[in-house]
This record gives sequence, structure tokens and C-alpha cells, in this order.
Amino acid sequence: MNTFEPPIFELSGAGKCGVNLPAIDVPLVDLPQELLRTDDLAGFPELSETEVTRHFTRISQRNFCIDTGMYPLGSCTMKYNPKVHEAAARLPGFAALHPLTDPTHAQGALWIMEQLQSMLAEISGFDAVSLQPAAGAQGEFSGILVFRAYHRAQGADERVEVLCPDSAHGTNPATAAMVGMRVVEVKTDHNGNVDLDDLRSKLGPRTAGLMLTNPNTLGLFDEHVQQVANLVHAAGGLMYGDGANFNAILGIVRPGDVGFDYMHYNLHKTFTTPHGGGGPGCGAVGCKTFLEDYLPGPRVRHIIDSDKFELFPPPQSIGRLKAFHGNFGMIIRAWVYIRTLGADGLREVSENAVLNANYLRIKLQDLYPVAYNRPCMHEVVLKGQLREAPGAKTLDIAKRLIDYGFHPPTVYFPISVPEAIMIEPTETESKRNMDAFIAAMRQIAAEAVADITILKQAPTTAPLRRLDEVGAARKPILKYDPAKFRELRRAHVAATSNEQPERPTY
Amino acid sequence: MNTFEPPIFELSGAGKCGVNLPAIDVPLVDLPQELLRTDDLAGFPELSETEVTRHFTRISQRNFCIDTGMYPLGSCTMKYNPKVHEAAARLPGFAALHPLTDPTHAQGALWIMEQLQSMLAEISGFDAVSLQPAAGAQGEFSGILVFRAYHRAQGADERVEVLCPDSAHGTNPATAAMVGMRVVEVKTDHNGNVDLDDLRSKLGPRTAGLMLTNPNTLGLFDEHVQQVANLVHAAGGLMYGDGANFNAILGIVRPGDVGFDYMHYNLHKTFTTPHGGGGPGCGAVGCKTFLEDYLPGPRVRHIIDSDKFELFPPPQSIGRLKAFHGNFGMIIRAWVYIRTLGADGLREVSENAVLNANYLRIKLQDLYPVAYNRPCMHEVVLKGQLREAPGAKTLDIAKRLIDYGFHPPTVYFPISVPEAIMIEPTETESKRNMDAFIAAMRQIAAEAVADITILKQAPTTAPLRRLDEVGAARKPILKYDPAKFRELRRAHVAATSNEQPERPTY
Amino acid sequence: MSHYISNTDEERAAMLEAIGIGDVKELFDVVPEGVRFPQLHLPPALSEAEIMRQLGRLGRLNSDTQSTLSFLGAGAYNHFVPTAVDALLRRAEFYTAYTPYQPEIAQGTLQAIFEYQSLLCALTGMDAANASHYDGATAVAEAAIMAFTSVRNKRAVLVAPTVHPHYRATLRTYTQGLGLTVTGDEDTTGSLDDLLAKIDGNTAAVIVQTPDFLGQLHDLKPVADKVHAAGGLLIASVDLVALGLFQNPGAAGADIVTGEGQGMGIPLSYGGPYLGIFASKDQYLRRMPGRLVGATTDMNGDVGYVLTLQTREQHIRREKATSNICTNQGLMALAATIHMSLLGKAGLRKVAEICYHRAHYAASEIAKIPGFEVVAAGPFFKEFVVSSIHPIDSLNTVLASMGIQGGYDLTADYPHLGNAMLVCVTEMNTKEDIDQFVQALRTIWEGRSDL
Amino acid sequence: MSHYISNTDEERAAMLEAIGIGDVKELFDVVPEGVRFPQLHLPPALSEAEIMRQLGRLGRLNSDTQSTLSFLGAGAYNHFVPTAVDALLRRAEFYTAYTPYQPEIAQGTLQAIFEYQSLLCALTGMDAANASHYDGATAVAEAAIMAFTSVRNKRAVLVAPTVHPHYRATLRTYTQGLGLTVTGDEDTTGSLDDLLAKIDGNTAAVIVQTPDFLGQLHDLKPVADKVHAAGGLLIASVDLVALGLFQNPGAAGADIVTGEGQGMGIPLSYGGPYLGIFASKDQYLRRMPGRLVGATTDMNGDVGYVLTLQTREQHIRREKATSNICTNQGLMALAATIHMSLLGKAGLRKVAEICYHRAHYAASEIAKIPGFEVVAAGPFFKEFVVSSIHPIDSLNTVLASMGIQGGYDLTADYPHLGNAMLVCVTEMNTKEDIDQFVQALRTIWEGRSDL
Ligand SMILES: Cc1ncc(COP(=O)(O)O)c(C=O)c1O
Ligand SMILES: Cc1ncc(COP(=O)(O)O)c(C=O)c1O
Repeated sequence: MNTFEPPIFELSGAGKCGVNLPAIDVPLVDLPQELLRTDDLAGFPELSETEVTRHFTRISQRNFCIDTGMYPLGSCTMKYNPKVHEAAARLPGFAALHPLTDPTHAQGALWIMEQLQSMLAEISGFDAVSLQPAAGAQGEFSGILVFRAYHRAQGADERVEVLCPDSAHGTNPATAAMVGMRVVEVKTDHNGNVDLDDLRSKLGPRTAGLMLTNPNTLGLFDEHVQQVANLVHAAGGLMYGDGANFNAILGIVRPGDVGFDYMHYNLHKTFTTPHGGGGPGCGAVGCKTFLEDYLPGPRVRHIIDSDKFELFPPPQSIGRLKAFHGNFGMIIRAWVYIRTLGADGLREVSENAVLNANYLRIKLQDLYPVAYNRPCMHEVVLKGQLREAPGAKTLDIAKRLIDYGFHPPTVYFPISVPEAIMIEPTETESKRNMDAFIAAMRQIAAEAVADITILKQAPTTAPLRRLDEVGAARKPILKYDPAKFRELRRAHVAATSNEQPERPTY
Repeated sequence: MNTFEPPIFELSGAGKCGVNLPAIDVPLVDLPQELLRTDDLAGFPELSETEVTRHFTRISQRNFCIDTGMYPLGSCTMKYNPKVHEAAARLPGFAALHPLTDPTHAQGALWIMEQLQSMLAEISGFDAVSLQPAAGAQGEFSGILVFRAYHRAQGADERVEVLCPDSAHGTNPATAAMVGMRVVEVKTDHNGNVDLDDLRSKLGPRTAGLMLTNPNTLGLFDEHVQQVANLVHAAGGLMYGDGANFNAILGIVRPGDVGFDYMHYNLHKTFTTPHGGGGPGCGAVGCKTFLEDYLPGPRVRHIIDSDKFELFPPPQSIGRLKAFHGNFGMIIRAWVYIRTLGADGLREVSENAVLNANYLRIKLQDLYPVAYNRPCMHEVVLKGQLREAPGAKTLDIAKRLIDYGFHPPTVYFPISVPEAIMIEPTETESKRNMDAFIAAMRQIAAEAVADITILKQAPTTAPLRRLDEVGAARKPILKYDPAKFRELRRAHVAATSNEQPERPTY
Repeated sequence: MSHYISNTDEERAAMLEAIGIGDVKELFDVVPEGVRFPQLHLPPALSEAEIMRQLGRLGRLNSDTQSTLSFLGAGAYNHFVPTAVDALLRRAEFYTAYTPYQPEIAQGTLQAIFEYQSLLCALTGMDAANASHYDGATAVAEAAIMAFTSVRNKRAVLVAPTVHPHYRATLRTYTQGLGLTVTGDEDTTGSLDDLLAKIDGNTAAVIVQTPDFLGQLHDLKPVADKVHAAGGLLIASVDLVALGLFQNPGAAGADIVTGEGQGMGIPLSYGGPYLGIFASKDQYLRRMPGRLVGATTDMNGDVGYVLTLQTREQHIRREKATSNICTNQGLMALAATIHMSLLGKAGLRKVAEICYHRAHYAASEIAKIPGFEVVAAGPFFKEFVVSSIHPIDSLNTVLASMGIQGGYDLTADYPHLGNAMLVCVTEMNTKEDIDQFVQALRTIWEGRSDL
Repeated sequence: MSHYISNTDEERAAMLEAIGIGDVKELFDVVPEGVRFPQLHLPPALSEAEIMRQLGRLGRLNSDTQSTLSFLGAGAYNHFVPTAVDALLRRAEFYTAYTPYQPEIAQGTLQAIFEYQSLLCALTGMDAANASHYDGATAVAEAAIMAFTSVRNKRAVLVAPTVHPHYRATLRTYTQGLGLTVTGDEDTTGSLDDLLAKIDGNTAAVIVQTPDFLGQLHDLKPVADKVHAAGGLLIASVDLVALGLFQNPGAAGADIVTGEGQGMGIPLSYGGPYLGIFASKDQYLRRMPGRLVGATTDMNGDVGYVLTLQTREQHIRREKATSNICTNQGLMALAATIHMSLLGKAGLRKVAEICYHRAHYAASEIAKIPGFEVVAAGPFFKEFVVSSIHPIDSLNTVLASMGIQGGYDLTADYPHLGNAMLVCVTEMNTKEDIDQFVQALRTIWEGRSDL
């Protein structure tokens, strides 16, 4: 069924309105004429509710999503998003609760926040948690700000170097830069661990800390994580844990127990708050006691000798990261998740996630070389380098997977692995679907040998063929403009597969 | 994107469960062994919530629906279903209200029911309303039972003939038969009205009443409706109004004002409670005072000298039509609809519905002959008899419309019109979409001349091609059976378009 | 114009022009002038925010099962509905579609109905199930008609007095014009054995409910044997929830199985929409009312689903149809399908077990309170009769003031039971809830002068 | 196994066998033994019915805007959200998708973002808008950084004291490591003119909010002129709802427009997730943080949408990126897009008008009560300051007992105002509600000894 749908602006008609608003029931007063807008909201569309509903329903069907199929996007933990979470977050007692409500009248919400703080601390082995950060990147930002504040408090203003492995996610170096730190890259050894020699050579009196993802972005648990932590600590640095891959180790090992000082949780990954097509998330952070006072606030605490809870700013806080108290809508979902799974359920999550990833590894590694040949954690990084079809690129393999009904894995990340294909099935994926995915991957390898154009032309069954990204960047059209759309439709630029940029997708 | 999905039974795996149930928190007691089932629920599937969600999400995408496009199914009033209705019906005060709750503790629900009764009576010109019937057909059933009871109360047991126009919907004669009445068919005149001469000839002392849809199923307002009513009444019969087409005349004319004694409302058409893929509905009924005591119950009434409401059975009621008080979920939606549109909004509904239908009529009648050449009401009946392509059948035209992105109109109904195509755009359809529909119909007419196989092969862009309905009926497979499915998949019976049964769809 | 209307004044003017008229009113010239354009006296139109606020207020006037501890059943049950059911039901593709008459673009609905039919057959032991009937009452009524038209020369239907009173009333409404007699329930004290004793050569069908209205479970086998021996059919009215644990009615000999499916994923909604279960053995298929979906293949050989055996139905056969039913309870059947799929084998059994054990716990605790007695003639599932020295209506009024919705008052329907209420316990009533209920009854007993 | 896990024991065993191990534990041999498999001390797992019941209980401990009459705003607003917004947002295709990195199968998300960007540009008068920032606070903070990196050799940012206190705090958090100074708001009594007087050659940007935190509307034009003359940029923080009626910031000269989009279709949710608005003039585009969607064509020439200009972003440029933002507020941007599409031109204007007139009605009524004074230095939109002889916290406590949520207590943030509350009136507060609020204040005044 064709779901083509024009830009909403092309459905507009003068005088239509899609909402049923109340009448003005008070006396009218004068408007401040000099402050009124004078453009009659030019360019704003006018549609009925009927049309708006159809428009967004139709375009929605042009999306692949977790509920329509396997979405093995490495580093993103595209696990099933439980429906009960959606109902919970929409209960009026929470959805209609104003953030500045007197805490006495928001005890239900504060109770949930306090319990989530405690549970996250328990699961990760930290002493204190702040739920404020809006996403992982903001959690990282808070962490490096805390490192900076801590070092300054020790009089070590010169500690301005943040070490990041070459496999690190882009947000790690970008974060360090936003705090005004200098990024120092650390090599990966032949087993996919932090290269200890390289690390030693880069540590020193200017070291603020190391940002480490563990399991790392190669899907591997660092075999020397405790040694790495010891080295960093010995050099006076602090250990930042990027918790994007926490899904591999719930009930398996606590980051706080292997030397991390601070870490962020991606509630929108591990604790399955929905990705929403790009967000929102929650990048709650946890830390050891000695950093607790620097945490971003407000946090929630139990008022001693009472059954009440209150918000408070940590005494030496690096400050507010955003308005109000955090993305509560995500907090409540994560809380429901942990409360309904319990300790055993969480461990099952990780066991199944890791089992599934290793199954894919075993079944694909003969055709698609693994980046590092050892058991992986919740995801496996392969290389799209087919021995018998060197012309096939990871991008082609990814696009061809679409025709087989799968969302492609993350590609070209980590950038340290050439032609990387990073597959994270998550614990909710079935063996049945994984077997179909394996079959598709093997079939694609065969197609690549038999007729590479099948891959180069893919996808052919998606709502659109490959798009001209190069053209999009060369002449950006970032908002609707009838003239530019007319031109675009006339142009019919045929983007060829060779023009496709190869860039990380995660 | 491929949405093929196996029967849910083929996704089953031993030991999986898709719900999170509470533990048994009470002492266990013995089970009555002799009454237990012994088949271990053989054949029952076992899936995770993840899998169940995916299964139903995927199959849902194989449906066309109002929210994805124009659905001009004549007689069905496929208008937009407002989203606020869905929220209203799900408020816990209603959705979680037990029907046997002491009425003192269900006043909110009774208030709504009483007001809907009054509003429906006002809109239609009747004196009393019962909300009990579950659908139009059950409303009809109640009406003919009331007619029977009324005649019997007058000692006229011999009145056992129910007159139905040849254009009547199938439920009309089927209803009469269910009450044990004899159906007498009345002809349609050359203007699409009840043929008065034929009517006169069929009225008599055995006449229980006439079942008339007005506007009728030809989309026409009967030009002699008052005369018809007078004739029926003069013969001692009663007038039943099939309100399926009420959408044409809200605020335009009240059936009670033109001679009807009893009628049903299809809340799931006129008052836009969603069709749900086949149901549920609500076939509320209204009548004149002299029939009120026979209505099906319970009804709701205001308790005199109080601000309370109560349920009561009409004194000479034909009885209960179902358990409890009616499809309250539909009642509340219809109530919201009327309360948010008001009198002016209702009249706009009909004006726009009729305007839209006449626009289609004017734009298509040169190619597709109209059944009756006069202004229509909310729907227009054309004939799929293309002068220059006699090989094209209505079925082919309908199937080809799918490829153009439209749901086909109702076809082969009314059965009194050969190759009928019954188009009801409803008031919520846009001129833009109707113009596209007109263009598609005209294009199809051209294709029929140029290459009839285009039509015979259609649809080609739907999730499936034409299905083998003849085979389905010859060897019915009405439940999942692995062996039969294996056979079916092997058989690959190619159904040809010629084998397609032509049958009413509405 | 309302916010649902998608045309502008300009577009309307263009359409009028195309039609060749100046005003939309002219389209209604055919309507007799004296009655044209009546002024409707309706309350003023409300905005969306206003209506939702008013609904909030009205809703709070109702004591729903979330705001009280409810022990009310009697044919409508407070069973657990997983959030996933409604989340899927709310997909517009399902709920804004019509009956699947164009199978190429209605496979979602058709496949769901096919799966529904299959699940029901597995649960009931029948060969075929229709796509739904209105509710448990109309299903049993139409089953009686189906039995009557399936067997020859028998004009009597026997119905047990323990069949839901609303079902028995509906059965009488449905059959009043058909020249068939409904008897067996005149004496509400009558047992199943009394009913069996009434079977004779004129008996077209016997209707038995299990668990019956009073909660008791019955063995259908002896009933089936007796009625079959007399050439009639056994119609069983069942609770799908009980079937997770108890006797498969088909295996026990039932010919037609009906029931109310509300307990399987459908909210209470003050009485509807619910779900009429309708299933039978193969030999009665051609007399079955309602829609049926069958599996087939398309022109490419791909498996698909279509409405089938439509020659039974009103739109084809008109006055010769097996029933007049058209619109059914499609979306409710979908809800039950999703619900049953989520529960699966293990969940179905577990829900039934929780109900059973909790109901028995409640019964045994209530039995301990002086002034209350549990009246159970045999094994029961989730409902049981409690008789009391108190009139039930006053008892329930006091309970309501304690935030508890007591059991159904049986006084009117089964006067022989005296002051009796039908208590219902499901998986939604925790032990704590039950203890609170028991405590409330005890308090009432202790301060009995208050009534 | 939890009900989310889709594999059976058998399947798990088969996978283990394929991997060549006997127990899933072996996969974790790499984890240091001493810390492997810790026992987590978490509360026992609850069933779905139990968690929903507990949430019901917890929710009722909160005074939400449905259970009280709320006049609280201060950066988070009780605006009307049509049901259609959430109905569409709940489509799994939208909310369970990831960032649209594979455009062929993410056109739904991409087209929606493109439309969002377009709507924001129309509303703000900017040339480009990003796909969202976290919230109004982070948007203004990153706008300051963007301005700082866009103009050369200027290291100061001036911020008006009437910018939301949380935004100013966030701005300081964001800029603490970047060697740029934030000033202008040291004196909370300072006017906009005082701020303009501080502009000098080192001023990279001036940040002004309109309507400001205290509800006042400002003319941006003189600010823009002044800051442009000094070579700096004007960053405006706006309320999208006000833009339905009031000054187009782009037309008035703003270079970067940020704001909080919560009022446009997003529930209060105790403070988040909200929507950070971020838009700018073309010349600053290459320094813009966050995602951008552009229109293009596919291999067949069909129009489609892709993420574009990604070389600004962290996943490409790493430490040289314009920001570290990755996950944003995509679904909230979708909510705002649907909301704005539903409102359209007429609706946007009407909502702003209702807020304006009702707020002014409330102000004029409150001004009539002895003991209360409306403090307004100029035109306001939907919020205004009321000073009182009563301490605001005690006033609000009394109001709460009357079912009313009073205005935001300004005492801590703006001590110079004395006992002052920020009262907010939106289209959700009817005249009747306002009258009730006014009556409550009057009652408090009359019985003032109660405080
Ligand atoms: C390894 C890693 N680190 C950090 C992030 C950033 O988290 P967020 O997108 O929540 O800001 C991601 C997200 O993709 C990630 O995969
Ligand atoms: C003219 C007419 N009459 C009666 C009916 C029967 O109504 P229902 O399907 O609600 O039983 C219909 C429904 O399609 C109809 O179109």
C-alpha cells in the first residue's frame, strides 16, 4: 500500500483548523499593537484533525521500528519497549504534575525518583545517583565537569587531559572538548582492550581521567579493566564509565566494583525507555561518595525521621544541567522496568543479550571477519569485508538487509574498525529471527559474489530507494519552500550508490 | 516494507508467556480432578509480549483504514473517528465501571445515557429512545418485535407481513424472518422511490409494517415519503426507519416528522463510533409515544423530584436484547460527538456529506452511469458499466482502485442495481482526495478500454493479490492446522479473476 | 466549520459551482418544506478541553473497580488486562477499518479473526467458531435458534435455571416469534438433574452454563449423553477464563459452545461492548450465524484469508439467512485474540488457578464469620454464594461506605436463597484485598445494629 | 524468564551448543571472579497489575493539574493538548524507532522532523532549526556557545536577570570550562535598558527572554539594534505559544532563537521530557549543534528526507564537533509538530488570545482584592506578578487546602519583589476557575489571621 505523502504544507487550505478550542469567556482587553506579529503567520499550514491524523499515520508507516521487526543496531540497545511503561507514564498523577508543585504535594513522584536513585546505585555499585541529565552525552558532560571541579578542589587545575580509547563513541571526545579539556586518544590492543603500554605513556600529571566504555564499543569486556583503573588512579586521574553498554552486565558485574568513579546510565537503552525516533532519553549518573557533592542537582533524598522526600542541590554541585528535575517521563518508565523485573530479571536480561550476540558471532564469523576473535558481550563487531567479494562494502550489505526485512546494524562504528558492522540483537530478540538474519547475511554474501549490483541497487522494497545525501548537503533544503520543492521534483537527480557517504550510524 | 507474517501458532515455543502475572498469595486448595481439562490446552500458542506485539503490529499494517486514506464505502459512513472519543471511553470512571454497580454509584454513566437518549430523540423527532441494541440489525429486530407486540396488543395477530423495498439492506428481510414474519418485497419506481402503486397493492390487513431506509440505499431521499407513511398507516401498518443513512439528514429533517414510528440509529455510522474491523456498534432505537412501553430495556430515566437517574424496564417491553444496558463504550463516544458538535455542527455534517456526494456524482456520471439521475443525498450509486469497455466489471474497477490508493466503494449493493458502485465520501473527506479519486476512476475507465488486463490483474500493489474465495468456500479451513497450511502453501492455486464471486460488500 | 471537516469555504464554493447550484440548501429541496431544517434543541457545543473535564467530573461520580475493592461479578468480570492489549487495539489500522470485505487490503483484520477462531476452537474443543456475536446472551439465544433449525421436528428448548438471568431473558426475546418453547427454569431451585429429567423427544436443545451463574462447575458429559440420546443438542455457555483449567466442553460432548468473552481482555465499560463467543461442531456449520474467515491463497500462491461461507449471511441470503447479524463485536474479538496470545498456555492456566485459589480462600475466610454462610452445592471456580442474616442491599450500602463493592444481590433472581450475595474473586483481588473484605464483613457482623 | 524474552529453554540450549559452551555463565569468564555475579539487593519483582495499582496509589499522592485548579507556570505550562497528539505519538512506528540513520526506512521520522524545522522557522522567523535540543535551558546555553564560537574575539555573554533562573544556572554550568564570562543578571532588579547599557566590544551575545520569566513582553528590536551595532548577536528565548500572536523574533532582529516547546503539545510530566527549541539565521548554521534534516531525492527521483550537514556532529567530528549532543528530544519535537499542525494558523492565534485575555481578566480581578497588588512594568502575556501582604508559601498552603495550586513563589529568586507570586493563566483556566481563585484570595484576605 502506497504511503507517499506530500509535505504537510501542501495539504493546507485557508480557514481550516484541527482543534476544538474553547470560546473566550472573559471581557476582551486591548492588545499591545506594537508587539503583535504582523506576518499573519505566513507559511503556517491549516488542516482539519482528519487530515492531520491521516498525514502522520501515513508517514509513520514509512518507518521501520522495534515493533515491526529486528532492529540490531549496535550500541543502541533496541530492545522491546514494554507497553505497560507507556501507560504508567501517562497516568494523570504524573503526566499532569507540574515540576514546581510544592514537594509536599508531589511525594508520589519524589518517592519514585528516590527509589530509582537507590536502585541504580545498587545495580552499578555506586554510592550516589543524580537523575538530572537528559541523555548519555549530558551525563558525560556532567562527569567531566565533576572531574574538573574535583581536581580544582584539590588544587590540580592543570589536569586538563581526558583520555579516550580510539574506539570511543563520538560523544566522549566531544564532551571533553565542551568542558574545555584536551582529548588524548589511547590505542586498542590486539585483543580489543585498552593498550596498557599506550595508556601508561599517556597518563601523567595533566591527566584528568579516562573515559571508558566497558564492555567497550567493540562489544568486548576489557580484560584488564581493573588494571586500567589502577593505572589511571595511580596517575591521579579518575575513571569515567560510559554506561551505554550496561545492558551486558546487569547482575553480572558492577562498574563501581571494578574501579569506575563515575558513570552514566542510558535509561533509554538499558532500561528500555523508548528511543522516540531520536529522543528523549535520560542519562542519569552515579558516582562514588568522594564525588557525590559535585553531582548535578537537584537530587532527591529521604527526609530523616519522616516518611517524606525532598529535592536538594548537592553542596558543591557543578550546577544545573537543565530546567527542573530531569526527564521524569523516562525515570518512571525505568523505575517500572526495574520493579517488574527484579534482580533475577535483570540478570536474565544480560545473560540473554550476551547469549544472543555470541550466537550471531558464531554463525557469521566465517563469512564476515570478526574485529576481535573472542567471546563478545551484548554485541559483536564484524567487518563487511567479504573475502570473495571485495567490491561489496558495509554500506551495501546494510542496505541489502533492508530488502530482507531487517533494520541494518550500526555501520562504520567504531571508526577504528574498517567497514565495521556492529550487531546488537538485545535479549528480547528471538532465535527464530536471528536465524533469519543469519540466513539473510549469508545470502547477501552469496549475492555479492554472484551479482554485486543486487547490493549496490539495494534497497528496492523500502518506501524509498537510496537517497542523495551528497546533494542534500551540497544544497541544503532545511525547511519547506514550494519553489525549491518544485525544483527538486524536476531535478530527479539520480544518486548513485558510489556517492553514498560512509558514516557512522548509531 | 514486507509485512508478511505467519499464523501466530507458527511463532509458538514451549514455555514462553507474554504476561507478567501475580503469584498465588493464598493457601492452595485441591482442584476438582474430575472437572479439569486433560488436553494441556493443545494447540494454544506460547509467545513473549515482544512477539505478540510484533505480530499484531505487523498484521495491522496489512489493513487499509480511515486513518490511512479515503474509504468511500457506501452505506457504511466511514467518516473520521475522533481521537477524543477514544480517550473519553477509556477514562477509568467508565472503562472500569461494572454494569451491576448500584445505580447510586453509577450516576455519571446514567447521566450520560439519559442525555444521549434525549438528544437522539430530539435529533430524530421521536419521543422515547432505548440504547440497548448492539447494532443496527438488533435495532431492527427490536422494532419488528415491537410491531408484533403492538399488533397483538390490538388483537391483530394476523399482521405478519413486513414490506421491504427491493433496494433494502439484507438485514431488513433477515430481521423480519427472525421475528417469524413474512417478507413482502416492494418495487422501486423509475425515480428511485418506493413504487406507490406496488406499495398499495401489497398493503393489506396482514401488513405489520414497512421497513424503509430514507435516504434509501440508492442514496436518494424518497420523494413521497410522507405519502408512503400515510398509505402504510392507513392500512394499519407501522413505519420502521432504518437509520443507517441518518448522516444525510441531521438538522435537515427528522424522521419522526415525516411519518416514521420507530427507527434505529447506527451510532457506529452517523455518530462515528469506530467500526473496529466489523464491530462493535450500537443500534439505539427511538419511537413515538404509543410504542414506548414496548421498547427493549433497560432504559434510563430521571427520578422525578431529584437530581438522580435510574434504570428501568419499559412496562410491556419486548424484553432484553442482551445482557446489561447496551454498548456503553459506544454510547459515551456518541454522546461526546453530539456534545462537541452541537446543533450547528450536526447540520454541517449532513450538508458537507451531501455536498461531497453530489460533487462525485457530477464528476463521474458521464463515464459511470448513475442508477437514478437526480441529486443524491450522502452517497451516490453508479453502475460499473463502461460503455466502451463492456468487459470491465464493477469488481475489476473496485480492485483497481486499490492500486490507486483508495479503498473501493461498496459494490454489488443495492442488489437491485446491476453492477452497483455505491460511493459515500462522508463529510470529513477533502475535495483534494475526492479529486484524486475522480481522476483515478476516470483513469481506470481509460485503462479498461486500453488494456482490460490491467483491471483483471488488479490489485498488484496491495499486500496480497486477488484471493481464491471460491477455493476458500469449497474446502473451508476455518482454524489453524499445520497440515492444511502445508498443503495450502504447496498447492499454489492460482485464483483467476473470473472465479471471483461478485457479492455485496458493505 | 468543525475541526473534522477538511474543506475550505472556497472548495465548497467550487463544488457547488460544479454541481450548478448556489447554495448547499438546494440539495435538500426534495425534503418536504414544512419539516425541512428543524431547529434542534441541543445543549451548546463544548470544546475538547471542556468535554474532557466534564467527563472527568462525571467519571468520578462512578464507583469503578479502580476506586473501590470490587467483589462483583455475575457475568461481567474485573479480570486483568495487560496494557499491550489496548496498545495494539488502538492501532488505527484495526479500529478504524470496516468489515474486511476487500481481503487484499484487510489481511490484518482477517488474519486476526482467523487466529481468534482457531484459539476458540482450541479452547472449546469445537470445529469452528464465528467471528463473534454481540455478547454471551445473544450468543446463547442464537445458538438455541441454530439448534432448533438444525434438528428436525423438535420445538422445545430446555434451559437450566442457573443460566445467567439476562441470558435467559434474551433467549426468550429472541425466540418469541419462532414458535418454539423455552422451559426448564421456571423453578429457580431446580438442579441439573431436574433439568435432565425433563428431556424428551421434543427437546431440540438443552442449555447449561458452567461455571453457572452461581459459580458452580458442572460436568457436561452426563448432560451431553442424555440429550444426545434423545436426539437433541447440548449448548454450553462457558467462561473462557475457566477453560484455562477446567473441562473442555467439546471433549465432554457439547455441540455448540457459547459464552461471554469479556473476561478475556475486555474492560467492564458499564456493560459493553463485550464479546459473544459462538462455536460449534462441523455438522452445524452451515446453520451458523455471523461471519467466518477461511484460509486460502492469492493469485501468486501466497497464503491469505477471506470471509467465507457467506451464503449463510443476510447480505447474500436476506430473509433466508441464518441470522440478521451484520455488525458484530470485531474489535472485542481482536482484544480477546491478543489477550489469549499474551497469556498463552501457561498464562491461561495460571489466571484460572489464581482465581480458583483466591476465591476458595475468600470463601473459607467468610465462612468463619458468624452470620455469614457459604452456600456451595459443589465445586466452584471464582464465584460463590454467601448467605447472610443481613439484607444484601443494606450490607452492600455499608460495604460501599468502606470502599468495598460487595457481591451481586441474588434476592430478586433467586429468592429461595434468602439474603444471598454472589461473591466474585479474580486475580485482581489480592489476599490483602480479601482480608480487608472479610474484615469489613466481620465488622458489620460485630456492629450489626448499624444495618 | 520474563515475558519480554522470546526464546525457550530449548532454543537457549541450542545456541549454547552452537557456541560450544554448556552454561551461559561461561560467557562471563572474562569478568574478574571476585566481582562476578553480585547479589543485587532490589525490591521483589511485581506483576503488571501490582505495579499499576502501586502507581495509582503513588499518583494520587501528587496534586496534579487535573485534581487541582492550577495557576502555576514559571517555565512549564498547563496548556491544552488535543487527544490526537498522543494518539499519533503512540504509534510504535514513531516511538520505538531510533534516530533516522537509515533514511530509506525512516522517512516517517525524517519527514516529521523536516516539517518541525519548517514550522519553527515560520514561527520564529529563522532560516533553520535543529531537530531539537534537550530543553529551553540547554538550548539557550548552547546558543551562547554557538554565538561565542561564531563571532571572533569576544568573550562575554550578557544575560537579562528576567531570563528563567534555571536557564541562567544552566548557562553557567555549560560555559564554566570555556573561558567565557556570563554577566548582566547580578542585580535581579535590573531592567532591559540597564542590560543594554552593559553592551561593549567584548559582548559576544545578549540573551533576552520574551515573555520574560515574570511574564512581561519585550520589543526585541532595540535590543537587536544595540547588540548588532556592537558586533554581537542577539539570542532570544521565546515561548512558542506567545508567537501565535506576538512579535516574530527573527523579523525583530534576533540571530538565534531558543525556547521551551513544552507548551506546544507536551505534558507537564513533572519537568520532562520537554523540548528545546533551537533556530538561527543561515550564517550561523555550520556552528549549530544537533541534528538537521534536509530534503533530497532518491535513486528514482522521488522526494525524500535525510539527516544532513552531519559534519558538525560528534559522531563525525568528535572533539571538533559543535556540541556533544546525540540523543535529543525527537518524540517531543514530533508532539509539537502534530500539535502545531492541528492548531494551524487560526488555532495558534486563538490559543494566544485566550491566554492573553484570561490572564488580563485574572489580573484585573486580583488587583481589586485588598492586600494584593499586580506588579506589571509593561504588557504581559499569560503570567504576571502578584505581590501580597502574606508570605507566599503560607498563602499557597492555604490555597492548596482549597484545591487551588497558587502561583510560583518568587521570594527566593527575586527578593526585591517582596512577597510575590507569579500567577499563570492559560486556556485551561476558565473564567469560572479564575473567579474561584479570586474568591479564594479574597477569603484569605478576609480571614487573614489564619496565615
Ligand atoms: C557508547 C555510547 N556512548 C554514548 C552515547 C551517547 O548517549 P546519548 O545518545 O544518550 O547522548 C551513545 C549513544 O548512542 C553510545 O552508544
Ligand atoms: C442500510 C443498512 N441497514 C442496516 C444495516 C445493519 O446495521 P448493523 O451492521 O449495525 O447491524 C446496515 C449496515 O451495514 C446498513 O447499511
